Amino acid sequence: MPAAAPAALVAEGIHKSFGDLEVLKGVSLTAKEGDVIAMLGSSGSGKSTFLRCVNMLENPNAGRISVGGETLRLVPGKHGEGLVAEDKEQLRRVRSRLAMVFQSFNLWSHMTVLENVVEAPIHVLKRPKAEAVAYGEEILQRVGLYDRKDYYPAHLSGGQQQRVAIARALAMDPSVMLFDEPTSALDPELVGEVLRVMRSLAEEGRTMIVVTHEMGFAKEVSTETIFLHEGRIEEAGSPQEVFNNPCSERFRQFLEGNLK
Amino acid sequence: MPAAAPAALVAEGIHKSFGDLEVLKGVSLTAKEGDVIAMLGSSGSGKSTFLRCVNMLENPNAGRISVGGETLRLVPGKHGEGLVAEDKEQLRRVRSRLAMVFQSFNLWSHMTVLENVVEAPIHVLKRPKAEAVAYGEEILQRVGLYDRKDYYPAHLSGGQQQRVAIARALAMDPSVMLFDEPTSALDPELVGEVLRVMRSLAEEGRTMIVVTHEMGFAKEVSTETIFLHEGRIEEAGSPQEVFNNPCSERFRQFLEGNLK
Amino acid sequence: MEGFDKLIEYMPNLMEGAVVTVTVAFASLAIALVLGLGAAMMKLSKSRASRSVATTYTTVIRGVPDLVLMLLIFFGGQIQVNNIGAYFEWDYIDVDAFTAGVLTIGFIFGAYMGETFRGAILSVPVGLLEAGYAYGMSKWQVFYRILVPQMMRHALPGLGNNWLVLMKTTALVSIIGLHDIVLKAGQAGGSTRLPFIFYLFVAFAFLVFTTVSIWLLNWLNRRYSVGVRRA
Amino acid sequence: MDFTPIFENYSLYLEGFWTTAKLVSWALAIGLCLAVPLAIMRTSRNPLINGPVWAFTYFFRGTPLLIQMFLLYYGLGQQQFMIELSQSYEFLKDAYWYALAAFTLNTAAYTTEIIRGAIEGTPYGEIEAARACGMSKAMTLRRVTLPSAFRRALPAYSNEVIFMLHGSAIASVITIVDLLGAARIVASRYYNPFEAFIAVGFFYFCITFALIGGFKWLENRWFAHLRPREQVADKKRHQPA
Amino acid sequence: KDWKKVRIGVEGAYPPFSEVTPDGKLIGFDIDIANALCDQMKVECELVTQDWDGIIPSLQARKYDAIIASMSITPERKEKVDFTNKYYQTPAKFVRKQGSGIEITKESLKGKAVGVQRATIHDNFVTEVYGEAVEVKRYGTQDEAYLDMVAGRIDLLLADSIALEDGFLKTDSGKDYEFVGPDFTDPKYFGDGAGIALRKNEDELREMFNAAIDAIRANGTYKSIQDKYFDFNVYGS
Ligand SMILES: Nc1ncnc2c1ncn2[C@@H]1O[C@H](COP(=O)(O)OP(=O)(O)OP(=O)(O)O)[C@@H](O)[C@H]1O
Ligand SMILES: Nc1ncnc2c1ncn2[C@@H]1O[C@H](COP(=O)(O)OP(=O)(O)OP(=O)(O)O)[C@@H](O)[C@H]1O
Ligand SMILES: [Mg+2]
Ligand SMILES: [Mg+2]
Repeated sequence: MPAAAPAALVAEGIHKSFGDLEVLKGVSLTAKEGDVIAMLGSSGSGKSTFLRCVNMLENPNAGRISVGGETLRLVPGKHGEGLVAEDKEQLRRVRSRLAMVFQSFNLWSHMTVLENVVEAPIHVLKRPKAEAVAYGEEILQRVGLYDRKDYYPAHLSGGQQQRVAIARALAMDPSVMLFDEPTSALDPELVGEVLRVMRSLAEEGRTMIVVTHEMGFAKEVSTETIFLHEGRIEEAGSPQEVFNNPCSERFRQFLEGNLK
Repeated sequence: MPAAAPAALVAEGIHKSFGDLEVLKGVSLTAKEGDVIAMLGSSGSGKSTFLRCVNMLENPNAGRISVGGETLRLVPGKHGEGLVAEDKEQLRRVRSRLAMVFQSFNLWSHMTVLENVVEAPIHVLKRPKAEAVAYGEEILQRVGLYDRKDYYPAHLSGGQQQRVAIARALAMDPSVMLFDEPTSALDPELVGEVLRVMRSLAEEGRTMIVVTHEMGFAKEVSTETIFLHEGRIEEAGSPQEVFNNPCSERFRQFLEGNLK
Repeated sequence: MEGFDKLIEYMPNLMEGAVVTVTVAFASLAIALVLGLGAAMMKLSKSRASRSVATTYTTVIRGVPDLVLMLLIFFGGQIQVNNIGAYFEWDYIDVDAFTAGVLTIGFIFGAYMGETFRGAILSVPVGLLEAGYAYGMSKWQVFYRILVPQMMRHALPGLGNNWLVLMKTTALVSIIGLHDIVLKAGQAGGSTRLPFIFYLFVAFAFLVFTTVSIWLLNWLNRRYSVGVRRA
Repeated sequence: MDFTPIFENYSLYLEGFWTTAKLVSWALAIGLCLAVPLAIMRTSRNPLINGPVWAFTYFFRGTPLLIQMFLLYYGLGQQQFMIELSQSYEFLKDAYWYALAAFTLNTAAYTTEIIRGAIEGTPYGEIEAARACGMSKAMTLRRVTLPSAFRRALPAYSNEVIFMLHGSAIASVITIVDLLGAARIVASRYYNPFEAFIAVGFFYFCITFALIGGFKWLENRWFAHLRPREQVADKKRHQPA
Repeated sequence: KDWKKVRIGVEGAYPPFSEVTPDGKLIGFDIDIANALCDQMKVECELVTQDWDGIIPSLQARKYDAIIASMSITPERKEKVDFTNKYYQTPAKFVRKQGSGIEITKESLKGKAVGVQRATIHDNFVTEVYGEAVEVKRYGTQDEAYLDMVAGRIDLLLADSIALEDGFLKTDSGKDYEFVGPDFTDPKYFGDGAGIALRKNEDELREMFNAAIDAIRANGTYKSIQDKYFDFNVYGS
């Protein structure tokens, strides 16, 4: 296990309950530099909750999170809301290295495309404005939206909005990118354009954790595929192993249901 | 043509324009007692407009309408809106004999199912309340919704709502029932239950005019099938003739497009 | 405490004022509802003349302060009534402070209600009205059996707000000399030289009116939402 | 009808106009500055922070402005300590400041609730996105929540401005010669209430519509991101490069 | 027109001439005079209260038929309304705070705030004679002016001397205040005493009132009312 470089992301034994409902029952995962981990699982299995715990949008009840070798210091919250970050500065530093792309884009509607992209680099990373803008425009070029940089999100199609959200994440130069079903809010015609961008990110060696229902993407792009079921990892391995030779009965059923 | 009993519904030379757009270019149709006329046609061909002209929800620009031998007296409207009824009393009498079932149900959401059904019999036909309620419950029984009589429409499924709409129409004891795509706002699973009810109405000899995209219904249930195209009747006849041996090229194309 | 004794001493007087305030509020509400419904129907009508009358009415009212309108109707309105009266050789018709206050507030809020009703009417699906016509209902039947009950649900929140504002606007009738709770408190405060305690009492009374109204409105809101699926 | 007395006294009306304009703009400006922090406090889940602000807005929105002004002017002004205080601070004798205080508190209360509504209407995902980027609570408020809330609050706030203008007419009741005060002087000196009030009504009417026009313009600038797609796209296209 | 019923506008906030008791009853010299005149004329009377600055417009708007509210008979008002003969006459006077040292001279008044009731003869007088030097504050009722005097917001009050004396100086809150300056009676501003105002061309009603005033003065009713309120001859000469 010990490697030369520290793992890009380690999550260990993440537990999370909402009231009586235990959604995550100890989920662990390690992403090395350059890994693309695809996370599958039926609805309600806890995939989103896991991603949200990783960057502390939810407070896990137990577990350990470390990003690029830096372990997040967690302490029990005062109002019984699970673990909270002891040091808010550290939390913000860690979060700025974990960029999340949401299912529903969550672009800031009062800012133009470019403003969305440079907002966090300027105000969180304190990059000089000119530099941030230059870099932001470069990234927009990459995702093919340079000509839309002065539009407001409401004037873009869903696929374009999601590409802006990816650009916004990229602009932070994150160590790990977290995607929560980035294509499932899109019309079928628009899915392709977003998958294309994600594929190119994988090819250039970005570390990514992708919750998705796109089997094709998991099969062809991921370095590791994980199947979550009722808050536990039921199956994990390289996509070849997992898809061709699933050990878990549940995963087999899931695959059948999804291939129909 | 002349028969012993007057025709249930005669519409003659109905013309209707919206501004510059001539939607109906002289459509005529006669329904004898017990006829089930299926009206086909691609989107925008004027089917809904025709039905709406028949009960004067739109003001036709020209034409004659007579129900059960009583001809509606029409005069040009004052604000250039086409023909309007000269005698509002007569219009209401005629309308109460033409019951319309809308595509989007248009149930009155502030009334329960039973209240929807008895509303018009009590307030338009001035039936005694007890009588109307007894009859309304009988009809609800027929469409299989007696146990839902005290629900509000918002708490019913689409198919149930459409059956209530049919019950509401039946409660008027109409001479002719007009259906405007009664199943096209429904999820595929729910279409069957509404078609079943309509089929049973046809079997008991109700006079009906049905705008529909359900070829099966037209083929099996109608006594006459009419194809409307760009505001004109392009094809008309018994379903056997029409479906097996269409004269019009357009109708042939339409059938092909619809069978895919 | 001396102030408190005085408050008790003047209490019957203040209560009379409170009754006047509430009466004015309800009477103006009735007028405002009728005018508002009329204005909304006129704005939605086919006739250009009635549309422009209604639009002028709502625009003018919303452009001019309540108090100015009230002074105008109280003084000017009486003069106009007299002129009309003289023309028809009627006997004198009195526009007293109550009539003027109620008419003015009703007139003002009729304009606001008109906008509320118009919005509410527009949010009733046309199909529901068409269904009414298709079954042979008369215009009037469609109006009160379908349009009004359907519309009320949409109109209620707006009506509620208007009512809360209307109630507070009744305070202005004291300026044209109607003996409402504000004027009574002013008189009492003036002669006892203890205005603070009297005005505080009035503020408290209005808070009570407001709170009770909010309860009632919530209750009404629940009643009129029958048949609506809650998210 | 005879409007000559009104033309003869135009300077009185002008003076009244200035008083009204000053009163209303100061009240609105200060009220807005108070309302922003109050609105933020109002969204707090801590009852010790949220409660007092709730009570403040409930009182000022639940009672007539006229009473609030009377309470301050006749009520507070009659208290012994205020009488003594006004011996040393001359300005406390001036009715203007009492009206200003009443108007400011009143509009602050209404504006607080308007902004609170807008803050609570911010799509939650936008806030999560900010947190996920590593923004602090304060920065999220400053960069995301408030800018988007202000834009959404604008239509309701423009109504509040109009209501404040109209409400300010009651200043004339406590000796202030505002627009309506001027009209009342003319009306009582020439016994021509009809003409005097018609004229002042017209005056208010014009101001109201100037304001409405101003807000339309602002909305057009600020709501670019809410307008339908084509319209904005066209605008951009027609801009010189 | 046959006058069986006469509606009379009164003010209700001008002690001792006209005020409202805690239980809402009208009392005062004006009120008693009004009732006495009505008895004398054998007509039914209804008293209507109205703030001062609307009292003439409301008469013209026919909200009532006569005003008995200590209204001075001035040339300006005569252009708008008719008056009966006077029913009393008292001078106007300034009131200052004891020890304030303010004198009624242009220099001493400079920059001072003077409270008057809006649209009264006192309002006109101060505005025209001292308007340049002083700040005039106008109130809807005399009571409001007293409140502000006590609150120290105005330096001087100008009003009818009797009203000031009974309504303010003799009360608890007026004990620190005193008259200053001369009696003002200049008919140019202060007119010919207080009369009953009527709409123009109601000559019949005016003659009825004039006759009634003469009658109650002759039969002692006036004297008994006067003695109830004052210890001097309020009718003037
Ligand atoms: N804030 C919350 N409060 C209570 N329960 C929650 C909350 N968020 C999620 N849950 C519950 O936790 C379970 C897992 O939810 P989660 O969103 O993680 O599922 P998922 O695997 O992402 O499913 P999907 O594919 O539908 O997005 C579900 O049963 C859900 O109802
Ligand atoms: N109120 C209206 N104003 C203007 N144009 C109208 C109006 N109603 C219908 N049309 C136009 O008239 C034409 C015929 O419409 P109609 O609704 O009758 O078609 P249809 O055959 O019922 O089509 P569908 O199958 O889509 O319901 C269409 O081009 C439509 O756009
Ligand atoms: Mg999810
Ligand atoms: Mg149709």
